[in-house]
Amino acid sequence: MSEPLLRTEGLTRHFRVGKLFSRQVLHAVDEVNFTIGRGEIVALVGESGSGKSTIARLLARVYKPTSGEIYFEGRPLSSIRRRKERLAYASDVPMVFQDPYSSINPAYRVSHGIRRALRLHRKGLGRPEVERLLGEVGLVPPGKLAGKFPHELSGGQRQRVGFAQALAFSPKLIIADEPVSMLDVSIRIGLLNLMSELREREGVSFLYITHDVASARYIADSVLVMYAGHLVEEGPTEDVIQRPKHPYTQLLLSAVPDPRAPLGVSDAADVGEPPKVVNPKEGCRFQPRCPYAIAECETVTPLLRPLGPQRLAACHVAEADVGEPAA
Amino acid sequence: MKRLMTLALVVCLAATASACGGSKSSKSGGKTAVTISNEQGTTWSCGFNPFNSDVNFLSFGTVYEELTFVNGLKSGQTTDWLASSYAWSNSNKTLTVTIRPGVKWSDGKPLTAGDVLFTFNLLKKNEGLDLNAAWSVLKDVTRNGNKITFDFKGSAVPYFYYIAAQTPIVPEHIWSTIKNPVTYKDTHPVGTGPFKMASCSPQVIKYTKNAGYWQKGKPTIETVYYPAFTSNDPANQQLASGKAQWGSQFIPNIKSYYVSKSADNHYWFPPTVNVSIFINLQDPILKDVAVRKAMAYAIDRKKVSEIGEYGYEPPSNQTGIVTPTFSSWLDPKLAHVFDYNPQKAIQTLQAAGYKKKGNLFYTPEGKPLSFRILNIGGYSDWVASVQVIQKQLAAVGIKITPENLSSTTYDADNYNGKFQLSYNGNESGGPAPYYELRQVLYSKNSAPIGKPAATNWERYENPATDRLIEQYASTADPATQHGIVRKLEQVMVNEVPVIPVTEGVDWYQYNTRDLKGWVTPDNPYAQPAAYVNPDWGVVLLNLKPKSAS
Amino acid sequence: MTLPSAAEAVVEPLEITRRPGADLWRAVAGNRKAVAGVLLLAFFLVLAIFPGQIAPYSGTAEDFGRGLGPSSAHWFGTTAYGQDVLSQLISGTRQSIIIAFAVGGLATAIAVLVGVSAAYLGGVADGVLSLITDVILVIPIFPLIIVIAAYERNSGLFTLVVVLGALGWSYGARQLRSQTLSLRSRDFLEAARVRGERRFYVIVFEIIPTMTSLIVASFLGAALYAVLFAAGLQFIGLGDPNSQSWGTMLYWAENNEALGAGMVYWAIMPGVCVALLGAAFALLNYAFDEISNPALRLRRLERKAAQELEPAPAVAAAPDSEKILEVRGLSVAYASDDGPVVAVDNVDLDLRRGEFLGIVGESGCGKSTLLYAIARLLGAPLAGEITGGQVLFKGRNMVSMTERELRAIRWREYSVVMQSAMNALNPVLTVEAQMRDALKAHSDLSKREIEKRSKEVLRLVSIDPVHLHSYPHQLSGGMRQRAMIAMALLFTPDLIIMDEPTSALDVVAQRSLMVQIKELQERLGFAVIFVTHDMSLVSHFSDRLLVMYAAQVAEFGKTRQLFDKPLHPYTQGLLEAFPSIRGENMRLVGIPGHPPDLLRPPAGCRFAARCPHAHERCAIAPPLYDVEGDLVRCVLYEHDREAVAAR
Amino acid sequence: MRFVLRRLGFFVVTLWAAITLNFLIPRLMPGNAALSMMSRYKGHINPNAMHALEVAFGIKTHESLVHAYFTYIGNIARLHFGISLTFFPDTVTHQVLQALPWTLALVGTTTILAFILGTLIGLVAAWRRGGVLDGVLPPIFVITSAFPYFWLALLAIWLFSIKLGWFAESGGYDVTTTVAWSWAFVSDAFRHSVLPAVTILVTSIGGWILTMRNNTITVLAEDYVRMARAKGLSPWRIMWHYAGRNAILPNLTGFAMSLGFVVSGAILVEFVFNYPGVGWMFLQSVENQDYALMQALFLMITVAVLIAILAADGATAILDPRTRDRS
Repeated sequence: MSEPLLRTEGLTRHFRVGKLFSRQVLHAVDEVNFTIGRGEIVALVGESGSGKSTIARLLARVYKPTSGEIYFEGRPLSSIRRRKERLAYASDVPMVFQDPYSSINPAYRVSHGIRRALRLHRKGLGRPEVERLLGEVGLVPPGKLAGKFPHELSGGQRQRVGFAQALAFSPKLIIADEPVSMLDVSIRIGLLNLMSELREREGVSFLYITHDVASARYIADSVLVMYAGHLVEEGPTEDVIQRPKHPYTQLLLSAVPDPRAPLGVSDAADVGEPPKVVNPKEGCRFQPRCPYAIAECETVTPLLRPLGPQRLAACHVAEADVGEPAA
Repeated sequence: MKRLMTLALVVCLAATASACGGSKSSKSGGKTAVTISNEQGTTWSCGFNPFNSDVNFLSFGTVYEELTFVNGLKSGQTTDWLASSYAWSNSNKTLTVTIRPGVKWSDGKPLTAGDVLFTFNLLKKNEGLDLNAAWSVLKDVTRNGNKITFDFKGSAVPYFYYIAAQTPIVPEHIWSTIKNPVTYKDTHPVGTGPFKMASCSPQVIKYTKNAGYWQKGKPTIETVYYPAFTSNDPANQQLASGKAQWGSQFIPNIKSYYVSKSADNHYWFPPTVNVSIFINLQDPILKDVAVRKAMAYAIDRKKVSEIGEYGYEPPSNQTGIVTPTFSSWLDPKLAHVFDYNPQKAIQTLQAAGYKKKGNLFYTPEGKPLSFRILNIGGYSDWVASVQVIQKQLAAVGIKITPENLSSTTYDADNYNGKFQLSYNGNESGGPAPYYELRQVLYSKNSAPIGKPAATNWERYENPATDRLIEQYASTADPATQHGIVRKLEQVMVNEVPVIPVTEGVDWYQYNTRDLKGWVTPDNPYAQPAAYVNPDWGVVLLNLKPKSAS
Repeated sequence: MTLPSAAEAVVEPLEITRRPGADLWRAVAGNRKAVAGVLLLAFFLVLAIFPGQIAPYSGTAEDFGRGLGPSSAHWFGTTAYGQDVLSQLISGTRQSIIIAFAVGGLATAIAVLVGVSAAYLGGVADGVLSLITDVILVIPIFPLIIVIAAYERNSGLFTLVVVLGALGWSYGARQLRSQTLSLRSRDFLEAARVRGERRFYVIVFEIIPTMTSLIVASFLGAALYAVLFAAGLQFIGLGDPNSQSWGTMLYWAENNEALGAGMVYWAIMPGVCVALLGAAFALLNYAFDEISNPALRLRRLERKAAQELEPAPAVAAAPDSEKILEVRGLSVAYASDDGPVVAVDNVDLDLRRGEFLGIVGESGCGKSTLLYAIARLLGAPLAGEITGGQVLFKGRNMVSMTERELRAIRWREYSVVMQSAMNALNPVLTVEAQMRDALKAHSDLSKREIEKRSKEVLRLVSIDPVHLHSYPHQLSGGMRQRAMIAMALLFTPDLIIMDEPTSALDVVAQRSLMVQIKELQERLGFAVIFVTHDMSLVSHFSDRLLVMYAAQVAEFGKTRQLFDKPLHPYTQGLLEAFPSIRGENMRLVGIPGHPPDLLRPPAGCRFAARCPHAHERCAIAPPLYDVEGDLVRCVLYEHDREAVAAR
Repeated sequence: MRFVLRRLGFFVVTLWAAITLNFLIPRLMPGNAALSMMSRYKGHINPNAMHALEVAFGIKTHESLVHAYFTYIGNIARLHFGISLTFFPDTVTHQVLQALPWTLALVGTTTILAFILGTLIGLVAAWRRGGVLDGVLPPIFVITSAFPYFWLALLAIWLFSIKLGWFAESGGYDVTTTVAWSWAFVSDAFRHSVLPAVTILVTSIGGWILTMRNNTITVLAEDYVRMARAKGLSPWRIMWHYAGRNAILPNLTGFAMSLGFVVSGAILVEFVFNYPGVGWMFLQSVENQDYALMQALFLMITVAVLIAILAADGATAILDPRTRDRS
């Protein structure tokens, strides 16, 4: 298999926290490995504080990794030195932000971000390209919308502008950090559909970061589940949703309200929350909440291990699919 | 909320109204009290060291006294004071004074010649106390019974003023115990004077009558209040409202502001000294006497006096003799040489080779007659005066630009000669015109540019003039003295080292409702400004309640 | 299209979602203080620019007679030097205006540079720059200026401007810094960085343009301070007494005893000018505060609307003891700049004892407003007013009750749980103090009893009672939310009104809290009105569900029935919009378009524009139809059923 | 900890900056004290007395700047401020201590009063939004706060003491009153302080009203205030503990910082009213080139503001538990 579009190797990011003399370190992201293929939509799922936004910012080069490496088309990002290279990468991997109300500069017309992106990365393209991009994300008529100010648009329209800005780079991978979570339910689907369409039409890959497992299932090819800075499970979306291996994934799925499914009040009485991972000790980070925890969980950090075709989970007790040997 | 506030205000008003009434009644009761209103720009430090230039005006004259009183308004007429007599000898190189018997310090101890001797030796030992630099001319001071003999290095007639009239005598029995008399505060001064310092706060000093004063039956004033005023305004208001009886300051619009307020309000501003344009004689253009003369012609001193000074400070004349105070010294022929004459100013400049281009005269080298003139921003009357002068000079083709400075910067520039023109004047001259002329013309009062000159800021130096000044010191004969002063007047007129513009006056306002015995033009027994010492003590000594016969 | 609704525009925290500076003129023109400020400033600007044309005489001419009173030739008399006061005032305007604008400009430029750079660069640069800012702020400026003015030769206009400007920027810098700090986390800046913009570009072209109003405020503040300080300096004689300015006039007035000598105008008028110019800046600043912070503006509904309020019936006819709450024809309107916005339009609902009623709808549909109208909690920031209808709580009409009457039943009989406990709990009081406040307001419990009860309710929501002494910020998000629910249970009320109490939580915590609420409800028997935008959330918990769309009830019926057989196209669309987690993963379409603007709602069916079944009948506003106990507002059911409500 | 350290650093640096500024200013000025003294005694002093003056004032003209700087800092550390030239031979300390009570009593009290009153009015105005108080007071005081202080003072003197004779026009007390803790003196001093106090109040209260009003309006929009209403708390309790306490927090530091401005105001107050405090004393020290006094006053003002800020920090910590945890 050829080199994937993007690959991380032991990606780790720590933050110093607390007071001046304390040596407290928050392990936001620890030893995370994943790959994103060309034209693939990968969902990164987890609760707030699990480290998924940190990964987005590591990929966008907002943060530098504490250790580990990100390879984009086989090239390590740490080798980027010059502004030109930085711009080239920025253009290949743009980002769409969570809050459409804060991701567009209110002082400018909505076309501002697109124009700037074009100016920086695709010189010589003018208004026609701006309008094409706006049309591409379903903002019609583009000519009229380009001249509006952000406060004149609805949330859904703004988020479409966010996608148009990303598209302006003619990107290879768009990092979409919770792009629909602030939007009304009735509007969400439209944007999820837009992502699928863009993948089809433009061949762009997406890293779709979300806490909404259902929406991940809706569009993603594969899913990564994060808990407390660790990647705890990964695999093809449908497979993971139907047969979750990691107890956390199971908990997460059971918590999703689904009006179409029968009521199961009894199955979730968990009151725990994902911990802030400050100066962590060895051991499974989900162990305190885990109904299946064994002694080993307290002392040995489980590593991702294969539990089925393309299925990985970091759990001591999770069992491999019956009849399907670990690959 | 609103109601509460209104209520508070009402209560407040009621309280103050009663307080106000109370203070008024107490005021009318104290008829033998005098309140002085004289803006000093400071609060009292409650030090009374008579050798401290900063506070001596608060003790010298009232608490401490001099050997002989010299009246500056009567060309130096002397009155025996702590000395009952004095005599010059040894071709005016030796002065002998006899100390008055029966004088007591306010603590009851008698005044002796020993105290006088001690006082002068104190000055010798402590240069910082010798504000009049007595020991720069003195050789020796000795005592012989109740006589004190001053031996001078040379003839020293004019120095009599400093030795006998300007040196306060302090009690040996107190001052001999003081370790450092220079930094001695003297919070409870013991003197021979008519008043005792009764209490002092930063805001007001209260003097009370010295019951055992040596001039029998005096003083008749029981109490003197000397409040500290940090600005002119409130001091003027005190006078206008009649709360203060004796004022010593500039009051603008005095007729409407003060005199019209009461028939008992009067003022008299006796001139004592000149306010002049000092001309830097080392300036390449200004050292040409023609330019200076042209300026002297071009200034309408009368108008400056009227507009800038409300007419309070009369116009000067170029001789430097202050009239009418020293009119007897004035050479009438010289007095009008530089009367206002703009035509003559222009002619003078043209004759000296200056060319007028546009509105301005230029030197033959092509430099404009454009000068900066220093002034003090805080002296509004001076600022206004210079504005008038500016217009008058502009009319003949000389441009001056005022530079209004803070007094410190201004002084530093004046002393160091860093100016072209400067509107300036000595606060006082002396009991005769000689003193001011010496300040302005004597080369020993000058210094190189960059070094502080004491009073000769324009840097005038002429050996012939110096000789005249020194000659004066050796004669006590009035006729000879007058002759020398007339020659100095000629120097002033011929060389125009400075241009006297207006005459500085003693600011003096007085209220005759309850008090009589004030200094008046008819009876100028002392300089009447409260800030002139020791004269203010003499004034207080002569005040009487009107009810007294 | 504007924001989801005008109602929400009111609660927006900062100007950030609207374009700063946009509609500035409109905003200024609509603000009386701003208009006064602008007019005053314009007046002085004209005087400053054309003094020669306006002034009757030259300001320096001295030939009019000294100290004259006002006359037709000299409106404000003459000075002690015989100058015309009016002409002096006019020619003195220029200097004050120059000082104001030059100092304002200089100080603002420095403030922007320092404040924005400090916040944006962060780290050491921020440390150093903020330190300098604070030091300059602390060092007493006026004394320093006095010192400098006293010793600077020719302390003329230039010196004055430089010194005032160089020392007067710190306050603005501080504010700009904190504003930039709050902007720093804004995604559009990160977007700019991610796209590869240079730092300089980000500061100058991305940050600064968004802070127009603060920069204007900083300018106005500095200008005001410059005018006052300069006048003060000139007044005490530290300016150039030859210059023509108001401060100099005051200096001359003071030195010539203008007031004492009766030349009153000479002393008063320059001060009036300084005060008026200062007032112009102060008013503009005041107005700008209001313009940039909409919360400060007080909008009033037309009184007419309130007069339509129906008189409350004495007692509701035969109150149904089972019905704890009956809402009849409730309408709520907000005042907005463009007119009243009806956020709740003629809503009826009822609630039985122990029932769990869900209210769902998109943001801006009026569901929260309905909730707060029922609880009688409308007021800032939701400055809405009930314009009609009744809220019968246990038979009493809450709409006509006074605050005092309401206070008696609040919390004892019904309590409220809000969306974010972080905001709903007072940050400066402990949980215990806040519980005590509630208990003391409605009971005479002793100290010990209060503590006992507080611990009890915390245990009910499985919080360790040690947290009683914690401040809200010390608790985790889930705990805060549960603490708030505990607080609502203090008196075991009959009704708890919940406004999206779980939406700030993660999905797992959300689930567990919902389960807990349901358990408590079953155990304690209180009724719940639960508002949420996520209808799947309440699918298993609520007995009945009310779907709101554009301020109206769209559908109201039993939860299961509604999920199984949604009637209203909007409900159908909503259900279609949820990707399923367990069912078939099919392609969904959602609901196209967006809700109507409530300021100008469409005349007919409000959903018509987005409705796949729309036809011409939808041009007439449909009433509610009763379809097998399920109420639905759609013309599709017109032939089957009879309308239950007029519209 | 970090917070405390930062604060401490701020104090040290500010103090150092003030001290150094203090040191430099007089040295950048022309002339020296002896010249200055001579100017006050024009002609009264024989030219040769110059040297005597220099001796008396202990003026050292030949000292290196660095040496002088360290001597100066050493003296300040030991609170030796030297001898005042204006009040020679009195010490600066003594003079300042004499003037300080007047300023503290007048300006200090008035400022605190203005803060308290302004805050109360602001709170009530916001609470009774749109009421009479809210409609009248804030706009009026916003305009009065733009008045030049000295001018208002002049008008007040003219109207209330010259024309109406209600109040004393100048000074701290009547010159015929004995300074003592007697009713006569205290009432007299109070009578003299009414006009200056009212003028300070009128010109400074507007800012407090406005900021407090705006803060309160913002706070009133907070959920916790609505929650307090929902709880049925008494309006009194809500106004103080829920609205007021939160709204005042941002004002505390502002108040401390404003003290510097207050002292600035005091200079003009005391100038116009001839009030025997430190404000005019400062003006005088500047005029007389009394470095020692000027430096001490300048330093005192700075330190006073710093102490006020410290107090404000303390008050904030007491009122706001969040800052406590942060520090």
